[in-house]
Amino acid sequence: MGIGGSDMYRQQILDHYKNPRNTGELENPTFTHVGENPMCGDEIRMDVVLSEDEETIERVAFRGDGCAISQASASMLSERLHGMAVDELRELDRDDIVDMLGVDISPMRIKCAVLAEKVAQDGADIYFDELDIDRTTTED
Amino acid sequence: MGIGGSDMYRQQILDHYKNPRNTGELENPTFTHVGENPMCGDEIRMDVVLSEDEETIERVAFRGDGCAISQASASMLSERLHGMAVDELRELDRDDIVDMLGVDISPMRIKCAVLAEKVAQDGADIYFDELDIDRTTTED
Amino acid sequence: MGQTDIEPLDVAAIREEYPILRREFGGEQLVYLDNAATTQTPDRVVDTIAHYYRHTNANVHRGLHQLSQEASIAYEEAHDRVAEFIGASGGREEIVFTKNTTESENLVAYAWGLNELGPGDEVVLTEMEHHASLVTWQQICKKTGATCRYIEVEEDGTLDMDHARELIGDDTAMVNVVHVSNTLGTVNPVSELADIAHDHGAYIFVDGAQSVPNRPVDVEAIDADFLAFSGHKMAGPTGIGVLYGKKHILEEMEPYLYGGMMINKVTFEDSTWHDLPWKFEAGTPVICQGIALAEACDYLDDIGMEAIRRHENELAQYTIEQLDGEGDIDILGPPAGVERGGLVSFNLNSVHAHDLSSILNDSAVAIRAGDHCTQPLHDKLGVPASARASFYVYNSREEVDKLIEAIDDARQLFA
Amino acid sequence: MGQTDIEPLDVAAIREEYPILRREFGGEQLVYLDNAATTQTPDRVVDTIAHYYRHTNANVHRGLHQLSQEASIAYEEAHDRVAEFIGASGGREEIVFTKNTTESENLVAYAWGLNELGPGDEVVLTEMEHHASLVTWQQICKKTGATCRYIEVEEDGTLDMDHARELIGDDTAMVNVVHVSNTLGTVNPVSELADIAHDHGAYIFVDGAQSVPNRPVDVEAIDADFLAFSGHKMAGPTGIGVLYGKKHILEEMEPYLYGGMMINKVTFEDSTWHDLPWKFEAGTPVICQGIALAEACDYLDDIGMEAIRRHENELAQYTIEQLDGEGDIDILGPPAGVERGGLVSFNLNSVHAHDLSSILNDSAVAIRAGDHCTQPLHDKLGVPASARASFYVYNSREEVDKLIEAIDDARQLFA
Ligand SMILES: Cc1ncc(COP(=O)(O)O)c(C=O)c1O
Ligand SMILES: Cc1ncc(COP(=O)(O)O)c(C=O)c1O
Repeated sequence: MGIGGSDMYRQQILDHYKNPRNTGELENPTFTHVGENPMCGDEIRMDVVLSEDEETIERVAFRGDGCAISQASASMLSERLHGMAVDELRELDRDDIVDMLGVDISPMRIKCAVLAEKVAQDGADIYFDELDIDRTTTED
Repeated sequence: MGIGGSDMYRQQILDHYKNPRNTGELENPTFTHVGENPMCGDEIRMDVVLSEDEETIERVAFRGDGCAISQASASMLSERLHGMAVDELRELDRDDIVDMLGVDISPMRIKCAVLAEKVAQDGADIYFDELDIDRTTTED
Repeated sequence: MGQTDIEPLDVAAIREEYPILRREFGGEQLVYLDNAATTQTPDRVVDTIAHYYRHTNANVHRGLHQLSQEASIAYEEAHDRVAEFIGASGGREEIVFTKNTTESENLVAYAWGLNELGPGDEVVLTEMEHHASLVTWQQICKKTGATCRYIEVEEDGTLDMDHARELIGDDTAMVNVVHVSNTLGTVNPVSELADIAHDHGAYIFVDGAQSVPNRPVDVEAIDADFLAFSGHKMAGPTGIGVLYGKKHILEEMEPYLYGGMMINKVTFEDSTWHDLPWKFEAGTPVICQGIALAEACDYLDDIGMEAIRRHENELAQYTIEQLDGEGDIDILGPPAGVERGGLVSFNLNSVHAHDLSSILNDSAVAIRAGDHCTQPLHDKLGVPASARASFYVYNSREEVDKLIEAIDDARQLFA
Repeated sequence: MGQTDIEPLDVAAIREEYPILRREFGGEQLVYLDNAATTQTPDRVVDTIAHYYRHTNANVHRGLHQLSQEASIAYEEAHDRVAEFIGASGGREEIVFTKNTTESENLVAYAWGLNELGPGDEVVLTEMEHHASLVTWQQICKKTGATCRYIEVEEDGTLDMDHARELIGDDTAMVNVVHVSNTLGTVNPVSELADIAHDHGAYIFVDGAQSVPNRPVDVEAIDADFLAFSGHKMAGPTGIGVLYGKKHILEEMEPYLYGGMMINKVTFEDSTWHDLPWKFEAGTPVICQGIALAEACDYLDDIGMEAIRRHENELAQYTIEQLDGEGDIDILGPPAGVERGGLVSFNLNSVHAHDLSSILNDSAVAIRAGDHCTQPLHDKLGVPASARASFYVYNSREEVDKLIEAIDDARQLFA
């Protein structure tokens, strides 16, 4: 049988979904960004505070609504981002997220899994490169 | 095998095609009408002279261009119309034409076979009922 | 013959014709409950397709050779068969083959709407319209300056008919209503809506994508001006849809797609059009798909459309009963006991619909999760998505039981 | 590896995969020479279709269950496969599945033409365009006030390239040219025309319906902005066409059909669109047909497109030689010796093309007779119709000999 199903919901994911870390808002975030997955209705908002030299992530908080994959991924990412170099964030890709989740993600759910990553990256891109992205949406 | 092919081209049809009867134009026709089969490029023009009481067909002539079926059918019909009651002409149908041709006509060629009949009938309809038909076209 | 003489479906026998239903995933036998998205295809329809390609494949309409004659006649007669299936007495002239319901909607929106609508005109839809009609008329209205209005959906999943009577007025040019809602299961009073529309000189377009496959539909009894449906939702192939239109309306309509087959005479300067229905079928048509759809009509009539209607409603009612047990499930649409199409959409409080569908997949239970192409309706209901189990002729109560068990597993996992 | 290394087709082996070619009519074995209208479908493509329905049929894009995942991946990868087949490096984003070439033409005419063209703009076509493009652009020009102009066809069946350079100017918005003429067999210099169009800031739309099936086509080598072709003319199923478009152009284009799958966010008031290519595929797409077309691409690549090109040209040249004998036959298009697509249109002086086709049918020789959807070209050539023999991978010289014999029978009958 294919990947998907309860394989995708190992303990860690369910734990992060039921008890998400770093939820809420930050005061005076360096940048804030919002993203959604219109087909699924998943939504993530991320606040990020950078170090003074703007090279390291100091604090992260997120709020969101959606499926277990999208919300657990946001929660786990928020932990990992803590103390991460901004350059490293900007280089994260789909494989890193799948590794982080520690489960196979079925192709149809990839966009749930990567929503938080895309939101954080787009937030950084907008902040550093003054990119013109209004709201992140993940599509195939 | 299906109907069509040389079955459809028995001696009589080929004879009428090669030596069409009643070709040309009539002087002072009671009515004249033109029709075509746009998909095939078949064309028929018919001139008809009626008796004084307008109940009987006295003379018929046709000119045309097109496939053997359409032209032979026009030639054979021109002979049959000679002396025919106008009412009878107006009641002719597809089966009468197939009977007249004396061969099976494949469904795809029916419109070739009935072009002349439709032209004569539409000519009569226009003349008697002042119908607003410009040019006859046969489609399925 | 009274209604009571109708036998229930012999599901075991029916299933024989569907090898796909014997597939197993992870040792579990497939329970296919995604029929509102697409139905499975019985062997006799697949055989018709394979036979077509292996024995009579040819282009239609113009060929004088034997193969083309065979293909042409079969393709043309397929229109007659479909006309008969929905009670269109005009026969093939009232039946246009498209690629899906969506294209049928667009055909009318482009060929009629774009030419006839203007500022001040109104198109009345329902809040439960599928994107196929909702987005189409919305965008055509934007192009023409006409206005879209939406008949409200009540708490119980039915249309607010008072609101319908209020909205449909002399400015209404078109009423587009889904016959059976693919999200709520509601069976709408299309014939009553047709009367209201006609009283105001408006056309009514019935979206039959979820009704033609599973109940007797008679376009003339409804008095629908247009009706659309898809082959792939009624045991037929993908790549074919149907547009029924009243002959006199289709005759007056401008063509939609241009090209070969739909023309009469073409010059460099201008063109004239072929007769119905070919005027609306440009290019090489969906030949094999049309012939296969006619076979699907035979197949469904052999089972009996009234028997199918009952079977679908019974499975839906049974599902609602079974789901209701734990009190943590919200069911969309009409309450238990009210006749509905063979589908039930719902939300399990603790589990997002997408997670539920993924988890059910572990037990080889195939349902759909999402907005079912009714985003605005989901927004109104305040849910981003829902889970939907939908049935067809080969589904059984035992399969519903497996669904319920699998939902219970998800409930445990997320507890 | 030099060109000379290419082996001729093993026609006997190829024919094994086509049971339809073993059909007999009146004791005569079918000689199918109507391939420009539609080609036959090899077993492996038919098997792909049957396998799809019997094993993985499901709706695509949104389903989270196993079947839907299988169908989705196969359907999406079919776009990649077709992209590869025509050298579109942008992959699936540059490939839209439609129902036929005609719809592909209409898609661009509606989504781009209707929005972008206006009075003063010109669309340049050729006199040998198929109705699919000729009627479409003619009618879109009528709607928008733009003007259609036609590049003249010379006596020898080639385009008058001086006239092309004269017509294509700064008012030209679109040049639509048939790659290989389905009536004349002419292979047009599309890449040169693309350069001329681009020099004037115009787009070029290449009608590949008769080129993609029988020769290597590389959209990037041609520098085509759009290319259209049909599955049923390249060993694939009916009901599928392809529109290739350069990514940046497709991205800027408005959608065409509206409905499910092509949207991103929908409210009662407005909608936004999905990514390429899905933005242009509204509703349940031609799933099985797309998957089968990808199989047809594999099939053709296994034979080798360069080998097919040679085979087709050789059969056409041989036919011209054989037809020329009696001096009572007019051949349309380029003279003997000039490379052409695998088709020969002609008229036997004494016999109308329709009669000829009917009589050939007696010997089970299937050719087409008519205007081949190029009425204005036939008018220009001064013939109402022509007979056309057209070839594909399974045709042989022996079959051409049978054609010639059957023509001789007709000649006798009408003598
Ligand atoms: C050159 C050309 N263009 C377009 C078409 C139209 O193709 P279809 O009928 O598949 O839309 C054809 C085939 O009839 C053709 O030969
Ligand atoms: C009610 C309704 N209308 C329209 C459609 C669109 O059908 P298709 O995707 O075949 O065009 C569907 C199916 O998705 C439907 O359920």
